[in-house]
Amino acid sequence: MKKYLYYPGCSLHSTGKAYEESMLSVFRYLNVEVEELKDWNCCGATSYASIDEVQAFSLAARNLVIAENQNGNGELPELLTPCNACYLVLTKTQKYMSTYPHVKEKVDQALSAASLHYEGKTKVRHPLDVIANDIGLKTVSDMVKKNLQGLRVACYYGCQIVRPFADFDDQHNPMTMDHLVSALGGEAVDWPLKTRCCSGSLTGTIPEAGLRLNRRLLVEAVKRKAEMIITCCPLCQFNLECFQDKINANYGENIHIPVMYFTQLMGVAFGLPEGDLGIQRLFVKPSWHLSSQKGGVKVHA
Amino acid sequence: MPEKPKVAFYWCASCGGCEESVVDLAEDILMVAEAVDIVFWPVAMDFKKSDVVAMPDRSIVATFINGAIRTSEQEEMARLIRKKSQFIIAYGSCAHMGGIPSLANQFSREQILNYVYHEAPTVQNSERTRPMLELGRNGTRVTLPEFRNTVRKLDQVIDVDYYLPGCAPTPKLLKEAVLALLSGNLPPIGTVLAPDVALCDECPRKETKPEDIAYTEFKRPHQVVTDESTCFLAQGMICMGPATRGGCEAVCTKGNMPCTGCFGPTSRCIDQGAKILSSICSAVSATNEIDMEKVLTTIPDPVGTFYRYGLAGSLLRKKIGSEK
Amino acid sequence: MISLFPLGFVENKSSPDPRDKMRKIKYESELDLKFGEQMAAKAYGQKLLSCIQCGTCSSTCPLSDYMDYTPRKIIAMTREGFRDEVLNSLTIWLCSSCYACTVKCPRQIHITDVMYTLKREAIARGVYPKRYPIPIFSREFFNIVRKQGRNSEAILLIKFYLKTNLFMMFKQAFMGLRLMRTGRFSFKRDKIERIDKLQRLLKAAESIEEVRT
Amino acid sequence: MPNHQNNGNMRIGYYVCHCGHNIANQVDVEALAAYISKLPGVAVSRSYKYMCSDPGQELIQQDIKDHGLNRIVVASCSPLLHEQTFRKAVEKGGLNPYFFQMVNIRENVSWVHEDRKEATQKAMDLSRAAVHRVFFHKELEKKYVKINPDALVVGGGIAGIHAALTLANSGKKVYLVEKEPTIGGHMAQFDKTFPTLDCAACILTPKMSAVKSHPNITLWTYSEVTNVSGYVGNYIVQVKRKPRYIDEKLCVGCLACIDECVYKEGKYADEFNMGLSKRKPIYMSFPQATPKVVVIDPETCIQFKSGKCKQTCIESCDRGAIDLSQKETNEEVNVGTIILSTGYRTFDAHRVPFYGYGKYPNVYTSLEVERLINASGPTGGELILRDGSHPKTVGIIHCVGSRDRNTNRWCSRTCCMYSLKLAHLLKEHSGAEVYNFYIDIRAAGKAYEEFYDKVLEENVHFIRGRVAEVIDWAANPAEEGKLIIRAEDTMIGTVRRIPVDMVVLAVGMEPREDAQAVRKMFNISCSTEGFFLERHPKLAPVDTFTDGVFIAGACQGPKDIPDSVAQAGAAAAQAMMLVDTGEVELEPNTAFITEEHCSGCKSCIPLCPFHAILFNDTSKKAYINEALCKGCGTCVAACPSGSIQQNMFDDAEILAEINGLLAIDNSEFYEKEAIHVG
Amino acid sequence: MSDNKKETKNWEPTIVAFFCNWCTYTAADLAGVSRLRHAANVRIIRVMCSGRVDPQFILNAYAKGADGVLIGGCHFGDCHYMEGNYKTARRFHLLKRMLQDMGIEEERCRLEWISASEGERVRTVINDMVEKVKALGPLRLPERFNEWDKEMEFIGEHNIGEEVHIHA
Repeated sequence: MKKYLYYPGCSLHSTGKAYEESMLSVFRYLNVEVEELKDWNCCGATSYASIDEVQAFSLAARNLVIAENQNGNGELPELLTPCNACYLVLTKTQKYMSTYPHVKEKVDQALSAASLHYEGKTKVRHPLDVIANDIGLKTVSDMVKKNLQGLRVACYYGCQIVRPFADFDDQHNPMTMDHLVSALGGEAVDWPLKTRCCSGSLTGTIPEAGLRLNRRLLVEAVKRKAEMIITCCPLCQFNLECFQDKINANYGENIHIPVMYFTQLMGVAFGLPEGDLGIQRLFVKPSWHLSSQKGGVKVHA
Repeated sequence: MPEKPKVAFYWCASCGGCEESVVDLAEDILMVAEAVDIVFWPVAMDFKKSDVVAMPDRSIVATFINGAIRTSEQEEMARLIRKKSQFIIAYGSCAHMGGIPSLANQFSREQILNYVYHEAPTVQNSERTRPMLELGRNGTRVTLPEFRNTVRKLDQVIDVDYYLPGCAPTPKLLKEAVLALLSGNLPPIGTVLAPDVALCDECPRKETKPEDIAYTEFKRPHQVVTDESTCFLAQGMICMGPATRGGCEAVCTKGNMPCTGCFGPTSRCIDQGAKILSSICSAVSATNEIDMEKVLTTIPDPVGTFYRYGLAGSLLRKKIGSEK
Repeated sequence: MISLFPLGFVENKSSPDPRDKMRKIKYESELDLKFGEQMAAKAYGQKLLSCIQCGTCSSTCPLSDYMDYTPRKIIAMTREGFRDEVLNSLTIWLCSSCYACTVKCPRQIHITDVMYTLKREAIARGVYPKRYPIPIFSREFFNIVRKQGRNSEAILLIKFYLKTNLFMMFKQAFMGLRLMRTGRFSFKRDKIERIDKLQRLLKAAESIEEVRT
Repeated sequence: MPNHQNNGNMRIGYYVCHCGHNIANQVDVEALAAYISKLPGVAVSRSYKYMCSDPGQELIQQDIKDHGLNRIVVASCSPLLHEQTFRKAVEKGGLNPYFFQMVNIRENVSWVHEDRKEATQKAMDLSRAAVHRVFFHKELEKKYVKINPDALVVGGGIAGIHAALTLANSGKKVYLVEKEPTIGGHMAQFDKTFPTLDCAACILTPKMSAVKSHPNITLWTYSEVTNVSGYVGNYIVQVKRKPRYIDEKLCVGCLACIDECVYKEGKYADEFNMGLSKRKPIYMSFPQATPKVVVIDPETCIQFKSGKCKQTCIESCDRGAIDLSQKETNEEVNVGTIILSTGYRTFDAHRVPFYGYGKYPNVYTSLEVERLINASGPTGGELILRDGSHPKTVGIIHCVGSRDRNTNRWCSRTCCMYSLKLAHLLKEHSGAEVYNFYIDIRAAGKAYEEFYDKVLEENVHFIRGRVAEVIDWAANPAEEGKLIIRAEDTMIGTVRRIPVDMVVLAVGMEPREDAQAVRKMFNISCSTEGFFLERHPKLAPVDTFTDGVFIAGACQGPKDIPDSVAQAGAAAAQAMMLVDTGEVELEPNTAFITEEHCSGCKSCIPLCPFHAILFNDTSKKAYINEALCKGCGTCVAACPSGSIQQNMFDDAEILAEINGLLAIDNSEFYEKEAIHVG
Repeated sequence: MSDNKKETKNWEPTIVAFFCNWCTYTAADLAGVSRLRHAANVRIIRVMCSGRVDPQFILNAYAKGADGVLIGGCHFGDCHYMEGNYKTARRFHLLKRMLQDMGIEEERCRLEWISASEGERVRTVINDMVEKVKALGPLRLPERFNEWDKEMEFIGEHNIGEEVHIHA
């Protein structure tokens, strides 16, 4: 198996810690080598582009250049980017640099000030893409130890993973995570909101708007009898999980649904210890018990 | 010697002209009298109803009934005669189509009685008497036939076998009919015993009708000095000839009067008035509504003009609203 | 009802509903006729001009209910040079960059980039709604990253609330504590090793004029 | 009363079509079939999903064989759609095709009535009427007439040119009649054509010269059709040829006469340039005019007006082609088919005074702008306005005289596209800022939307809103000296005042002023708006209700060049199809007079507009020339003695239909009508 | 008459229409294609030209139970047979007067010029006419004929020569 470089992004070192822990555990279990990108910097996220576009692209480009340099063996570097926002910013930077010569010209100019040279060889990969397409769902399925049979899971992709630059899934109706849930033995809930915006940073800045967007997602998931939501983005996970109390208080809902990273759920199915998966970091903790009839696990909030 | 065929004549609502026309046979009447045995003819011979009642059913070979059916008595007699006769011949326009009497179908019985007994300018009737159906006095009971609300042609009351059209039928047609009866060489039941071609065919004025006629005004005979040889239609007068069965020998047009339609329509038409209306109006010269109106108002009484002899036999029969 | 404008932000004091400000006649001389083309150039090509005003962007936008002008209208106004209205609008700041409009636009207009462009233009011209929380949030994010090379979420939020709404911070304090308890929130500044080099890079980038087609 | 034929052994087959759900949803077809099966004379009564399908038709044929049917009634769609289909099916089944009656229970019933019970009742009534009617159907013979292979094309615009060339190339002789001195029509006036921006003259003039030189085409310009008689396959057409005072055979188009005219400069408004330039009394519309022959306008020529001209033109012509004594001539031609391609006229912008046309010199109609930007136009293609200025801003107002109940209700279809084209060309010519004011952009042709996209990206302004007015009073200094266009920008939601230097009115397309006269002459119909009416809007778009007369181009409705050409090709193909068939089948619905019934009253004779009724002077009876009879039945209705009858529409047939419609108690009806069924 | 028509309460008029093939019948087809819903009381008979409509047909329709008759033809100048519609109009003028003389209201007989493109007009005319005829009530001539003939029933052969019934 080849080696993947790993770009955590700022969130996986704080609110999204569990994502990092579970992802690394799962990759270890799957015998995939992952090496953190040295001295990576913030991708710029959505905010940076609002202030200065050239700086925003340069920030992102620096990480891509570092990846190119870190992978000394001549192989094309593949940069594992679990955060959706980082993933979008990095892919967008690549795309624009290759599509618009003037973008590349200006970013190159900025990079050269830091003695960096951009080649554009780095392949930005999302762990979901790697698991589904490099490792393969068959392998995943074979390695399941605790079948999740009967577990109803709503897969939340968020907006930025498939829009507009990713190419590993359908922009309007992504299915990778749903297939993954099936491979783990669970049941993916048909849920039309899987790519609808969770409101991003608006929960913090304009909660009146942000929480409403958030609430719609949660209410619909519950209505469709999902027992848990899994996500592939630290901000989405944070938004969906941490505001449930507030939404309940503000809007008179009664929502208590675990929101986990897909890697956490994989870890559970693989039978990995909860501590390795950051389960203890969740606000809404799922409780598991074996379902004798189905031979799988059940989850309770 | 074999018994002579029995023949009868009867008279319903009519002017009596038809009875006269029998006499118009002139000397031929002798031939008829020779060949047949007239068993019932109220206008000429004294018979009572009881005589007819006494006759065996179908004992009369043919009865010629003229006149429309207006009263209960006429209805009653028609039925009685029907029972006693093998053939019924509707004789003349009134029996054939309702005739002039059926123009009364534009009015109700009440309107008619009211006019005749009260309103007419020549009537003086201060007690406002009306004929009564029955009057009982001193142990005697006098009855009168009922005046029906609707005038009917004969075949609206009883089955009719043949029709002799005309007001009145010509002696020629009568003679031919009698001869046919005598010979037993009879046409199909329901036949009108006259040629099935319109009058123009035999009208001496036929040649004078132009091919490109277009009416701009209609005149009534009293309004113009009629040319004695020109087609009346060409002179702007309504002549029913084109829509009327021939066979009358064009007596009217020869007498300088336009045809008024007494022979009725040909077998191919079901409503004589509608047909002549269609034909005449089609050739009105106007091409806009106002002009059409202008030309056509010169026909003041379409019903009286086009249905003079046949309102009872027309498709509409009677004015709606004149029932009561 | 909780106000959408938490800081008591009212754009035009004389008219309480900002939408009403369009209810007047507009003279061409009041417009910036070059604005449309300029923005089109900054937002990746002439596609902005090819907008057919179908409204797909507005109807697909999860936030259009909270906007003063729908995205469609922003584009129409941008094209036609309604510069002040556009740059002062809340719409551009409410865009959460979800890219839903961009992938659905039948003319393939990069609407999210248009919004970025307009945000930057508003900041550059100093006409953005200054007390509206989002530009402040962006600015704080920008500052932290420039300083550390990475973002520290806890610090960003504290700074943001300090500058906007202290009351909100107290309201959020419980969640902050929970996050800290679960090890997801830390006031430790995450800083990259070669921050000097990064800052040189950003400085260089800063001096480079904005990208145009 | 009418006589009854074949009453003794009437065996009627009745078929009701479901038409998928089209009929079956509204009409209880099973109940209908069951009801009809009980009527006297009905031997078979069925319902079937699609009667017009092959299996449907075969069903009839099989039943004719198996059940010895001798009359067929099909209740389905309009007879205008499928009567021929079923007649053919009946004929194939071995019956005379006229032993058939169709009942329209789709257009007349299921599509227009909501209540299923009512619809079913009506379908029963109509079907019963048809069953009554077929009793009286007679065996008829099909009628055929030979087709003259020559064709007439009226109107020499692009549609007429294309139709004429198509026919001529297939070996048919064509007469092309054009009213103007040259062919080319409106297209010849255009600058470039959307969406490809081909130069109109470059693609049109080769076709014009092909017409002129084609051995199969007789080209009569400056001519008009004055009378048409005859019928499909055999039309007789009178053509008036106006004198152009030039011998067409001698003139070589050197134009020396124009140079030598006593007028040194043009004095009269040049029609071809929409009055934007002046011409002399002797002129040629444009350099590529076809035929390349000058024309003298007697209205403006001094010699014709006063007789006191030096006649320098005559001297200048070394071929002696000028002949002021020319008189109008008349030609008569026999043709089998006629294609009308008489075109359109543009909306008169004076009718919307609030747009300032005729008041402000810088307000132009689109057709004027075509000439204005044309390289061979009055300004050599330079965009110089009437006041001598060059515009910096231009406003193009769409839908002038279109989509407006006050003027014309219809969409003129071409204006959006030519406005886009003019926007592009005006911007290209002058670099001006161009505003389009539109209600909707209708760019539905091939590559049209792409053209729109391109013009959008050229930063042409598109303001969705109908212009209220064009005015010249300034509300601020920036508006001084400009024309102000006031419109609501409905996309932004504000009223805007936009000052411009030039206004272009995208005028719509209208029927020509003589459309009514032309349609009467050719005996065709017009739709309400006045365009020639096609036989069927979808399935017979170039046919008319008069057999042998076809329509092409904008005389049928607003149309752009590709559509006109396509339609012209289609019309030519329809004409060729008729010609190649050699003969045409006519409906045998002619009237006839039974001689022994006719009294010779002549009532019918003046009623026939086709002079088909004649009087036999020997027998003194009228008779009908079957070849001339068109089968309207007016004389039948008017014959006072019922002696004229009509095939397919006999009194007996129609009366039976009426009686059938109204007869609720059938036994009574049959008794009364004395129809005895075996 | 079907049962529901016998009761005046639920009575629906029956209108017989004669539509010319080229204009009005085509317009009715157009109304169909355009799904223009309208009253179901009209029964259309197709003729080639309104000029074919013999006044006999109209009278016969009334006599057989029609409550109204509608004739549809081309507008003046539009006749496919050049002038058939003029003849229709002229006949109609006098016929209408004659019908009034016979007690048939003018709303029961209607002539309309409807061109092939006027599908909408077919609907308006039909709905309007149905409404007007409804307001007039049933004409039902066949029933009237029966009613008129009832006065004859009082005389039967049994009472010949006996006595005469007296009615008020």
